[in-house]
Amino acid sequence: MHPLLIVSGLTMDFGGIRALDRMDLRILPGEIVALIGPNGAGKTTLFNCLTGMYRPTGGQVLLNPPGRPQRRLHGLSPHRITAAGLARTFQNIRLFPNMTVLENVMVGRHCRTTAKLFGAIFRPSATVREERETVGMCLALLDRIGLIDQADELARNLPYGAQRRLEIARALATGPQLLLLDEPAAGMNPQETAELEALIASIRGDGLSILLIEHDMKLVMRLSDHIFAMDFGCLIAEGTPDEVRRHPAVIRAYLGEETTDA
Amino acid sequence: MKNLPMPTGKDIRHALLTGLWFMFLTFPLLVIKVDPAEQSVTWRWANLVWVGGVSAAVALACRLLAAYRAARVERLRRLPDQTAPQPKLPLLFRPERLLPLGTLAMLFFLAFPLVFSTYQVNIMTTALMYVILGLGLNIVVGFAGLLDLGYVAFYAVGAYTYGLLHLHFNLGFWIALPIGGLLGALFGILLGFPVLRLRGDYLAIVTLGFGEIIRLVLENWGAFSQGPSGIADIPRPGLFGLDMTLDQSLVYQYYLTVAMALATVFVVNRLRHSRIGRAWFALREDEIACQAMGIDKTAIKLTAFALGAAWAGMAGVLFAAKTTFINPASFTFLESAIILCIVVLGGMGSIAGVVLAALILMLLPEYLRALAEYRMLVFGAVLVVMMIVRPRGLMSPPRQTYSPSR
Amino acid sequence: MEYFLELLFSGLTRGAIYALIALGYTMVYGIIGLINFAHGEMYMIGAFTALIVSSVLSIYGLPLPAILVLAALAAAIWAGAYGFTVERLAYRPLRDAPRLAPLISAIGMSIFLQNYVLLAQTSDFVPFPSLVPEFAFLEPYGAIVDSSGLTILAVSTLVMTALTLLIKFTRTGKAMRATAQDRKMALLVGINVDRIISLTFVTGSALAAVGGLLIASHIGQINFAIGFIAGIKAFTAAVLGGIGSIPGAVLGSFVLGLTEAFATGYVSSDYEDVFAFSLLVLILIFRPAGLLGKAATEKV
Amino acid sequence: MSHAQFFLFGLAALAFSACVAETSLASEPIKIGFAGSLSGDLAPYGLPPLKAVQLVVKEINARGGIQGRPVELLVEDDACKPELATNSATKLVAGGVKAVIGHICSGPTKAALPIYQAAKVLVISPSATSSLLNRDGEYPFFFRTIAADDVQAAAQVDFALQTLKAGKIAVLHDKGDYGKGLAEFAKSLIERSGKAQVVLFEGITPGAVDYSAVVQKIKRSGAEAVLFGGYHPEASKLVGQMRQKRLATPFVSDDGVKNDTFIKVAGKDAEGVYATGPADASDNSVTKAYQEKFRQAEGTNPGAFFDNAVAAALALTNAIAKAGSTDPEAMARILHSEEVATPFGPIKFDAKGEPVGIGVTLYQARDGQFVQVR
Repeated sequence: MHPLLIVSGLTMDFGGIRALDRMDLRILPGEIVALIGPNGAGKTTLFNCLTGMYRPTGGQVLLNPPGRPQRRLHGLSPHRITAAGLARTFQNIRLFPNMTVLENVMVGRHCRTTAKLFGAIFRPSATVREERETVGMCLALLDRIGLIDQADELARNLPYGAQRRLEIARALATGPQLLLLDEPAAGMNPQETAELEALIASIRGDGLSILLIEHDMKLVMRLSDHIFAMDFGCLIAEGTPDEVRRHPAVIRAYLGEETTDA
Repeated sequence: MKNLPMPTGKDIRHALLTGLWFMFLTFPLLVIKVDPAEQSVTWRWANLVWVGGVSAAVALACRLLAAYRAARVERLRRLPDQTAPQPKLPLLFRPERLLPLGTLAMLFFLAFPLVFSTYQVNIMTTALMYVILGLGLNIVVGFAGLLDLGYVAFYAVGAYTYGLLHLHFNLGFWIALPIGGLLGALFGILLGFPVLRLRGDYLAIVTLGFGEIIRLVLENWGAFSQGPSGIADIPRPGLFGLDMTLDQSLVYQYYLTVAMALATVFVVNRLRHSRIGRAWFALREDEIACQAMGIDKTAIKLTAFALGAAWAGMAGVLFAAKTTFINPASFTFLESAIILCIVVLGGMGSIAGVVLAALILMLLPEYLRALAEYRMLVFGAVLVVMMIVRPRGLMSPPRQTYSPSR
Repeated sequence: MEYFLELLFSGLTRGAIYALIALGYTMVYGIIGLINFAHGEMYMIGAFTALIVSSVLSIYGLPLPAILVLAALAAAIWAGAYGFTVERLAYRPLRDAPRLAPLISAIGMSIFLQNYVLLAQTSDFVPFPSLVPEFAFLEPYGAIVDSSGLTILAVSTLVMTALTLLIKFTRTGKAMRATAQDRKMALLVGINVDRIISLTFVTGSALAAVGGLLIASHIGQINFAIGFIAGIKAFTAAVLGGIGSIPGAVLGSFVLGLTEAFATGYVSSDYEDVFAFSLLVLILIFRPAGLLGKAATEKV
Repeated sequence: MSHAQFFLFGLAALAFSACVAETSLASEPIKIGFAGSLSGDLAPYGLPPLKAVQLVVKEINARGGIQGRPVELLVEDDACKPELATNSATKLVAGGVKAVIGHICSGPTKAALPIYQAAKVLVISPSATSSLLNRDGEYPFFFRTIAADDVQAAAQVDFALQTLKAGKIAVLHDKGDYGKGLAEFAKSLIERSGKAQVVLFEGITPGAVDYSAVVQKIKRSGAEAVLFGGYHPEASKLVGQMRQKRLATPFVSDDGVKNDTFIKVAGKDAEGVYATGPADASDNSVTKAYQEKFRQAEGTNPGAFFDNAVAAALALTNAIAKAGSTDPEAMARILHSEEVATPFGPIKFDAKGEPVGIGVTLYQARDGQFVQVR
């Protein structure tokens, strides 16, 4: 199978500090891929480079949407990358706090809708239809994450776990090929984590690929098809969950130098 | 007001201390008046007594009020049924009242010239122009969250567009109106480009600088703008070439302004509930997440600047037509500040709030004339007090609901 | 060459004037992130207090140096008191309000204070005595350098150094920096945040007042509106240098002052402000956080 | 009641009361208006004229009014802003005035004139000097009791060329309507005379904290005289800094500077400064009478444009009395044809409403007051 995303030699320098060092990644369609590594390993930096928040110093990011020609993503601005099919959530939740839950999701549809000034002011039937479709689709997404009853609530009034789910729904609304989740389970209780796991699994069921940063190893091991492990900006190991779990470099990175078995 | 708490000893001591503090504070400026040339000093001790007494009384009143409120909240909290005290919306602002209230307001504005004198109509026209300006700036500040302190520049662009088009090409109001709007938008984009990277207060100061630059250029580039002596004899808007007396023309202009204001409310309201409006809100709430949602930050910022400026440009054309004379002195920073006050006081992003705030702030000084020289003093104090009493503005924007299926 | 030196001194004088006011702006901004539009009024109130006190004292026949010291002291004390009161009344209740609410409150305060002084004193310009003595040693250079300009320069340099040291090394300074960085955290580690913010306002206002005295003595006249115009320029300077940074405010002031002086000298004073504001726009385009400001890269 | 409701209610109540107050009409008195800057930073120019007009009106009413009808004065503040001036003008017109004394500044006068014109209200300004006002005589009911800018500029230039014999002249202004207009006239007059050279023509920024850069520029230009168009605050700062930098170049300014405040503020630097102004009227009995009345009422000396406003009020009331009506045509005829005794001596008005008999003279500040030079 053709990989959906090919990252090769991706490098990011901040001044003299190398945060990412020639990273190579491949993500297949429909796959859940996890990115693990200790704090400060460069996982979020990688996310930021992939989604255009940072402009990588070197290397390539290529996207192969099924049935469409390959696209170069590195060097594009964030909104173009989102339009191309990458959507993300943030480690520290970044919802639009003073907009309603529904509106948050509707913003996600921005790059898939087209109404311009004229449409906004005069509301021709095309715009009305587009709006109606947007609302319908977003309500469906809210239903899926169990927030349909809070659709008109302000996002800042939601409990923490719901905010995390809402962020995922918002990212899904952009119609991505690849969903990047930055520590979606952080701060969740076991009940919420279980719900999240089900949600992620069901998203995979839709045929999306998922790239996941997560510290909850049990969750990672259960969900992932493939794991990349990073430390100090470098890839130190990759493989199936089992392979990575046993990989000496990973153990060293997580547990320190001397320890040999986990 | 039953259960008004009795002042305790502590309250009284606090009030007395406040009084003493203000007596100290105002001592040099309010009590002593020197004439350096005559080498004479006047001591106005009476002022000191006044300040002390009034500030102590106000302090006491504020403390009692605060205590009363605290007691009421406490009482409500202890109610058996445990229902949290619903933040009750003031009667006027409940959603179901908006329609009848709006109709009533409409009728009031339509009947206004029939009831009131030309002078009152003229004042109301001015106030309505500020409604337009406030709504325009509301797009930039309230919707998109871009703090603009130089909004008056676009107002000037519009006014001079009409002034100069009339002067050189003898063009009329109705041609100048769209051109003014377009030129305003153009200048908005012109300002928007360099400031795309700037945030918050840096953006504020650059827009302030931009506003000043426009005014200074109009002031100094005499060959272009006739400098400080301005452009006179700009015609009032025409109506199919009809000849109108001054009174008729002022009333006509009033209705024109009402129509413009209505159109502005309509358009701004539509924009607010559109894909573009949501993108602005997203930009205001979180610039980074906004980009991550596939919104082109540059385009959406420029749209906000351009649209906001377009309204200022059209308001400028109206202004030129109304005063028939323009010079750069009308477009100072203070004007930008007042328009910003309208937006913030109204409640950022709230259309009804902005309309109300514009009417209050513009009509207040007019009706405060009774206070004569204390007018601006009171105006300043009112701004401070209103902000403290309602820091989120007079009205908060209504929560948008889209629930056709349910 | 002499012309150049003349313009240089003239620009430095202007810069030093702006710096005295800009320091207060930058301190307040640094600590609570508020553009304190009423800060210019502190400068104006300081100048008026100094005028009143010095006139009364001179009627009682005190010698000039004593008058200068007492007037400066009185100006600093009362302006400080006004700064304290304004913060308590108009800003403290709004500390957790939306960001623009205190800004509007500040604009209202500025209008209020201007009209207060107008009503309490006069709407007209009043002459301000030359409180700074003529230095005899400057006599040979009189065409280029004047003693009041030199005093302003010296005082602003001194004040900047003192402030920088204060903020770097004293306990209070550290508390100020902590409050500026993270108010909640500062509160948690036991800093009396209210007191620190009050102190910042008092210090900033007192500085502006001393500036008011020196500047008024330099230009020889004051009225109730001087604070607003000077305040806007000083604010521009503070932003130019990187708002929140004390050396930045001083650098920005000198850059602004020199630009204006050279623009007037070599181009035309018609466009001095256009030059000043264009420079501001240009610098911010290339350095979006000002000359010495730290570019706050938001963590994603 | 919430706050917002309170405001709404208050506004409505105010609007209502204002409306009621206005509709109560009294047909008896002759209504005349006064409009000018009564607040803001230009208030010092508007308040003395108001006092002057009030004095004249009080006196006339004490004598039993004009032909038995009392004179009622309606006062409006335009803060010297054109946009407010149109409001003031409509309010006066709506209030039924037949004539207006005002406005104080040229810009607002320009903005308000069309409104008065449409309502056929006669206007006499005591202080609007712009030469662009009524240049083509388009406002037949506009008059003023002050010499226009071009007359003043001519006097300044004449003095600089003839008396000071300056070959190089620096012309400065405050970028304002009044100052720049004056400076531009002066510049073109100097250039046309061919006798001197304008070595510097610049606007200084009002309210700036320091003018030393401009002063150095004047010095470098080698100017033998400085002509300044503008008001006294900038003039006193400029002169002060010139003298501080040891620049003794003669300083010639205008009406906006020729007042006691300038001398008070500039102190010893004011000595030797020249300024143009209306011919000295301090010996005139009318002047003395009104100035004395003002002193009795207020305890201070009258300020700027006081005499001009007295002249305007006297001319207007005289015209109403002689015409026997408040018909603008009739009043204008009297103003054009009959001389009236004013603080400046007998004056009347030419076809464009310019005063005949109010000339411009040069003054110099000596020992703390302006004295006539020639």
